[in-house]
Amino acid sequence: MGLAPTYLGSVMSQIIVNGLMLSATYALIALGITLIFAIMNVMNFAHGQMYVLGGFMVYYTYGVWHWPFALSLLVAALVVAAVGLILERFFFRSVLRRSRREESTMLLAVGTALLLDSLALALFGEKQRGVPDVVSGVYHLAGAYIPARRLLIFAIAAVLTTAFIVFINYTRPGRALRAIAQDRETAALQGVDVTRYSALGFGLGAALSGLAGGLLISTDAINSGAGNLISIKAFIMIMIGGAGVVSGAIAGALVLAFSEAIGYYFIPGSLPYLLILTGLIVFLLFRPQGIMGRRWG
Amino acid sequence: MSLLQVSSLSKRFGGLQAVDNMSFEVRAGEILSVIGPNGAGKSTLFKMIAGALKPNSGEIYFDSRRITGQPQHIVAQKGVVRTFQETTIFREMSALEHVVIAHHLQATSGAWGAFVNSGRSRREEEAIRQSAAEILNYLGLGHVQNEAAKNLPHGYLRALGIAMALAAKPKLLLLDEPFAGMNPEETDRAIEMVRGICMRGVTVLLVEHDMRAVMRISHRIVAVSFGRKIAEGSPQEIQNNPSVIEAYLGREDDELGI
Amino acid sequence: MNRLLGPLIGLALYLGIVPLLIHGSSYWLTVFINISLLAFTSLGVWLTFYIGRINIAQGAFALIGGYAVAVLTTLHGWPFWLALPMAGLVAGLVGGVVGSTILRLRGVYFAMLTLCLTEATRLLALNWTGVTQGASGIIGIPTPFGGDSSYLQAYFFSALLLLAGLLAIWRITQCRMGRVFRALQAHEDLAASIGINVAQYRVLAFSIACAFGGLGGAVLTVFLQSIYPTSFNVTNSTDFMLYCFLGGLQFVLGPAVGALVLFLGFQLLSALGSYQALVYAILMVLAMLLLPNGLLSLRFSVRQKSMREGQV
Amino acid sequence: MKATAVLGVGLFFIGVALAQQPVLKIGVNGVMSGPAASWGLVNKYSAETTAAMINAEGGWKIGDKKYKVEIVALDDKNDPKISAANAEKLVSMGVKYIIGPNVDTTAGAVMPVMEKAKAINFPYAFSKELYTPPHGNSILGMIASYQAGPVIYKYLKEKKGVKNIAFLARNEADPLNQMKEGEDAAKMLGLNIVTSGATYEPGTTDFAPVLQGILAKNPDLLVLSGVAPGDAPLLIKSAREMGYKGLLSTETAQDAKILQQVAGSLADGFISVGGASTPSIQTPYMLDFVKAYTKRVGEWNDEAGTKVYALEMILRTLQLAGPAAINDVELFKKTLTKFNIPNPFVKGNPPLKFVGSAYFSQPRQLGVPMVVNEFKDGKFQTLFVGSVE
Repeated sequence: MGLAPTYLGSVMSQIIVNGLMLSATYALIALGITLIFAIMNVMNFAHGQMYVLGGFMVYYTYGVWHWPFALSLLVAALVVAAVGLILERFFFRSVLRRSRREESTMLLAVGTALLLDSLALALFGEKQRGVPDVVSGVYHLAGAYIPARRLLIFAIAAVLTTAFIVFINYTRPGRALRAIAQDRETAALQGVDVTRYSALGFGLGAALSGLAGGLLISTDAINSGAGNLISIKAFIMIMIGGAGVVSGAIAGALVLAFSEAIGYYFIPGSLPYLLILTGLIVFLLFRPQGIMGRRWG
Repeated sequence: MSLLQVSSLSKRFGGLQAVDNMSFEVRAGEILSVIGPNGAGKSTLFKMIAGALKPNSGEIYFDSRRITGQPQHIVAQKGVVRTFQETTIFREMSALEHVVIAHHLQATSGAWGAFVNSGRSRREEEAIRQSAAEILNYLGLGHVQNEAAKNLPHGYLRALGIAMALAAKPKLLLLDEPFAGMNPEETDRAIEMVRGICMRGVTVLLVEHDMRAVMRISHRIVAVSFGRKIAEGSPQEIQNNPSVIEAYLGREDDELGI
Repeated sequence: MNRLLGPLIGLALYLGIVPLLIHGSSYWLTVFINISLLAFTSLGVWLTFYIGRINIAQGAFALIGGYAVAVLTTLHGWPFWLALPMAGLVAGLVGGVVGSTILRLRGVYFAMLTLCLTEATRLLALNWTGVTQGASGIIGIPTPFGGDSSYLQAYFFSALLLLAGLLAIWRITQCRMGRVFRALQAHEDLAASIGINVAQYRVLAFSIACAFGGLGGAVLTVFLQSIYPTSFNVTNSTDFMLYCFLGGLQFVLGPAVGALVLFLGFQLLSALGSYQALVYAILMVLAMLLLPNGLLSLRFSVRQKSMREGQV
Repeated sequence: MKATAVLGVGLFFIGVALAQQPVLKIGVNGVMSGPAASWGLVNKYSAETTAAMINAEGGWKIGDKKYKVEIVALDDKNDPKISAANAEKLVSMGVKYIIGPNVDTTAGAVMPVMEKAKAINFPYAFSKELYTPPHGNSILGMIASYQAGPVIYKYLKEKKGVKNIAFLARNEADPLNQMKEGEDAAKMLGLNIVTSGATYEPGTTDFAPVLQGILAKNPDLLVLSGVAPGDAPLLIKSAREMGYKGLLSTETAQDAKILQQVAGSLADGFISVGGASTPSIQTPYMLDFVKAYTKRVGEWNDEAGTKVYALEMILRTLQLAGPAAINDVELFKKTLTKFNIPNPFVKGNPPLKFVGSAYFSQPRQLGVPMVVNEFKDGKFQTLFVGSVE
């Protein structure tokens, strides 16, 4: 309606840029939670809390102590992976073994989320935290604004995602993880050390979430109570894409990111999320397994 | 007289033609077996008759009424009840409870009556319990009726599955591999059991691997391979049918017991 | 008759001794009113567990019930006693309609979907300003409990509601319906094979569950005299689920015990100041780790153990 | 021997004196865990700090007795049910004055409790119904954004020539109400509202999609209604990076540290409202408070600049109303109109009183001065100090 074509063009390219930038970090979150789901059949409600933990690691190492950004990302990944391993060892493993009902692990995850939330508040305080930009500057591309810091995050997230896919598909531990995801018992019969690799999978999933948190705090702010919202987004993504599938996590991240980018542009307000959620519910009725809903791999 | 009529039934899974244009009929009062190598489409056929799978094309008539693509519980209400291939059970419940639940179609008092425990519903409950105990006794499960199903040995579970199916008062009983994994003595007993059921006026359609048992028990046999019917007839005729031997029996003579 | 003795004693205690013990303190009455109503609402979640579904949507139905009663009494002048059953009915109907489609999903998929449903309901309440007045909420909702004894009235009403709910759910589990529900929980295909209309029964169970949510939410709303889109949210939905789980999914009393322990626990821990939330969370996780089948399983296993020892 | 006996007797009397010192309990009921924890915690920390400072001086004098001030703080997890139960608990302990809760949802649930128990609370929620007759037991704890908004817009219209204005709010009750009030105020001033009803979801981390549509309409002023301290720097940064050249403002208090950490110099020129946040206007008493707060909590929070007022004003009003008011809030209410003292925290500015008659037709608001700040070089600088009637 009376809008110049160039304007529309720049709107489109900005929407595409926004969607892409968002989807890269979303993918990291979704990959982590889908990995844990595939290996342990646990819907990890505490995923967002691990993201928060990763964010705070980067806040302290990079923001307060001024370590190099790459090093602080590494620290975030390792610390969160360690927390993931502890949770797997002392929380989930024993409950998986002893419980009469499969729901128990999910509820334990809810409890764990609460525990980590309270711990984070006690350790990190109530204040919002952020860190200075790692890189500064803004690029223009076909009428779209691309901040350099977002481009950096996008690049790192894309590299990490690719590395993860390569790892899962072409390495020995990756193949073992895939075998466990497909069928625990068969994998065990084939000589895969299920206990050890489950722990590895949980730790790796946690590390991905921690990395996502560490990356995002470098452009955004974080507080100790932000975890649950991230978890809900993670759930939405893997439901869209199909739980337990690598390609599904990426598809879910893309769909959610672009739905947000488009929705917020055309109908600012809370309607986009209402539409996304309603759309998701309707979509799942026709395709309960999500877009890529196959078995793991 | 034909009780069940299957005509031109087909089912595809992706690129795989699991059942291909299959037609046959089950006559009232007979025991008909469907045989075929693994992956021949026997289970798919079974599930379609029971209403657990919708066919891509073709028709199924039961008692001259069309039941194609109707949901399982409707098919069961009309008198077609299946047992499961796997040992599918309600793990935590006792054997008696299984059979009581399976009387679901026999219960006529309303949900509200049951909720407020009305006199009528109490009398009905009592009757159902008795009937369930009788069925269990008949199938030799009387002494384990209060045992949780998860603690029962496999042979008992298969009998329990049949007990449940009987409780639903079927006209046509679909038995999925009732003799799998049994030793000769157990098979003998099971054959007697199935014959006994048939004597009581229940038509039986079964899918089975154990050729020895099939040849002894069946009135007629339908042989399938790669989703197609390749032969139909009496056990004698099937044993001598060249395409059956070619597709199935030729390779594994011993299974036939020739 | 022996079997009824335990519940009867419990009933007498809850209706008689609790108000006596707390000397009509409006604080403790408020705590027990909340516990009764939260337990009542959780009974619905328990019933969905009973048909083998993890339900994280109860906050949504509590919100629906809350808005139903708020809109009917405040804007349309209905009396509370008419609006309350209507709230249950509306929630039950919505539950039936939604359930008839989403109940096809199982396991974590159903759980996640119901979580999304809670969020979607909040956003709907926020955007449907014509009915809900959006973000500004509805306040000044009239309460049927008045005078000096208003807290006591509210206490008895919510306690009786809980007892009626417990009785109803207990009867459901004892009668044919309960048997069918247990069959659905254990194996839907097997249930269908013996002629059970699986879809119909699970929608029935879910509708009843949602009606419980609607009723509980409605009474809570009237007790607080206000409702906003965030009055019942994802946190509440997960809380309801946790009450059931912590009490024990095998026991009709599970949600009541869970609500009692968790709500009372949080109140009692307030003496710890800044560590309240942390200690609360630690205790909850410990309970889950040590008693993965619920607090009531403790009593159960003790009894089993003593029986075993008696035999030796 | 004798000396120790004397000392012992002396200690005994001191002990008796201490034991006999009457205690004045003040409640804090708010959200102290979860994503919004900072709101309630800053209330709690501020009240505890003030109480500790007063008790160190021997207590607070009301009538002829000195009272030890004791703060009873309860976490409501932002849940209306728990908030109401907390309020009941506080009044059952004899607490008549409660600071909090923090949002409309909880404040709405606590209001009936206050009225039944004849107690007064000081919510930080902006719903007008809470403070307007027939209700009268809630006193708004700070400047409402719909009060600050018109003042700021007027200033910007006159000084910076703002004509086109856009609003953006977080999709929650309080910010949405503030946006609505802000839009009404802008209309009254004859400003042109270029976007209406734009919101973003809580938990949004990338604001580019949200901002894109708004900035396309070329506003001179973008108002971030009720923006949380964590979201503000991100919104500012995104807007600036997307090439936005206009002004940015909000009507809520912000935190300088997070603005500096996240947005740095991009946040220069951002206009917000603070309590007593800039050193240029702080009195020595306020400086002491900042020091004590920092020691107690470990880090200063600019939010405390507005939240320092509640306890101070409760205590001073009680002093004026006399000891009977400790248990009789009607006396307290009657004193509200008489209360008028020099602001203890801000230098040389309008006196401190209870305001709000213009909005609620009764004085049900703490007359916290409206300190309008501009962010520059990592710090807030006061543009002007306004007041509310």
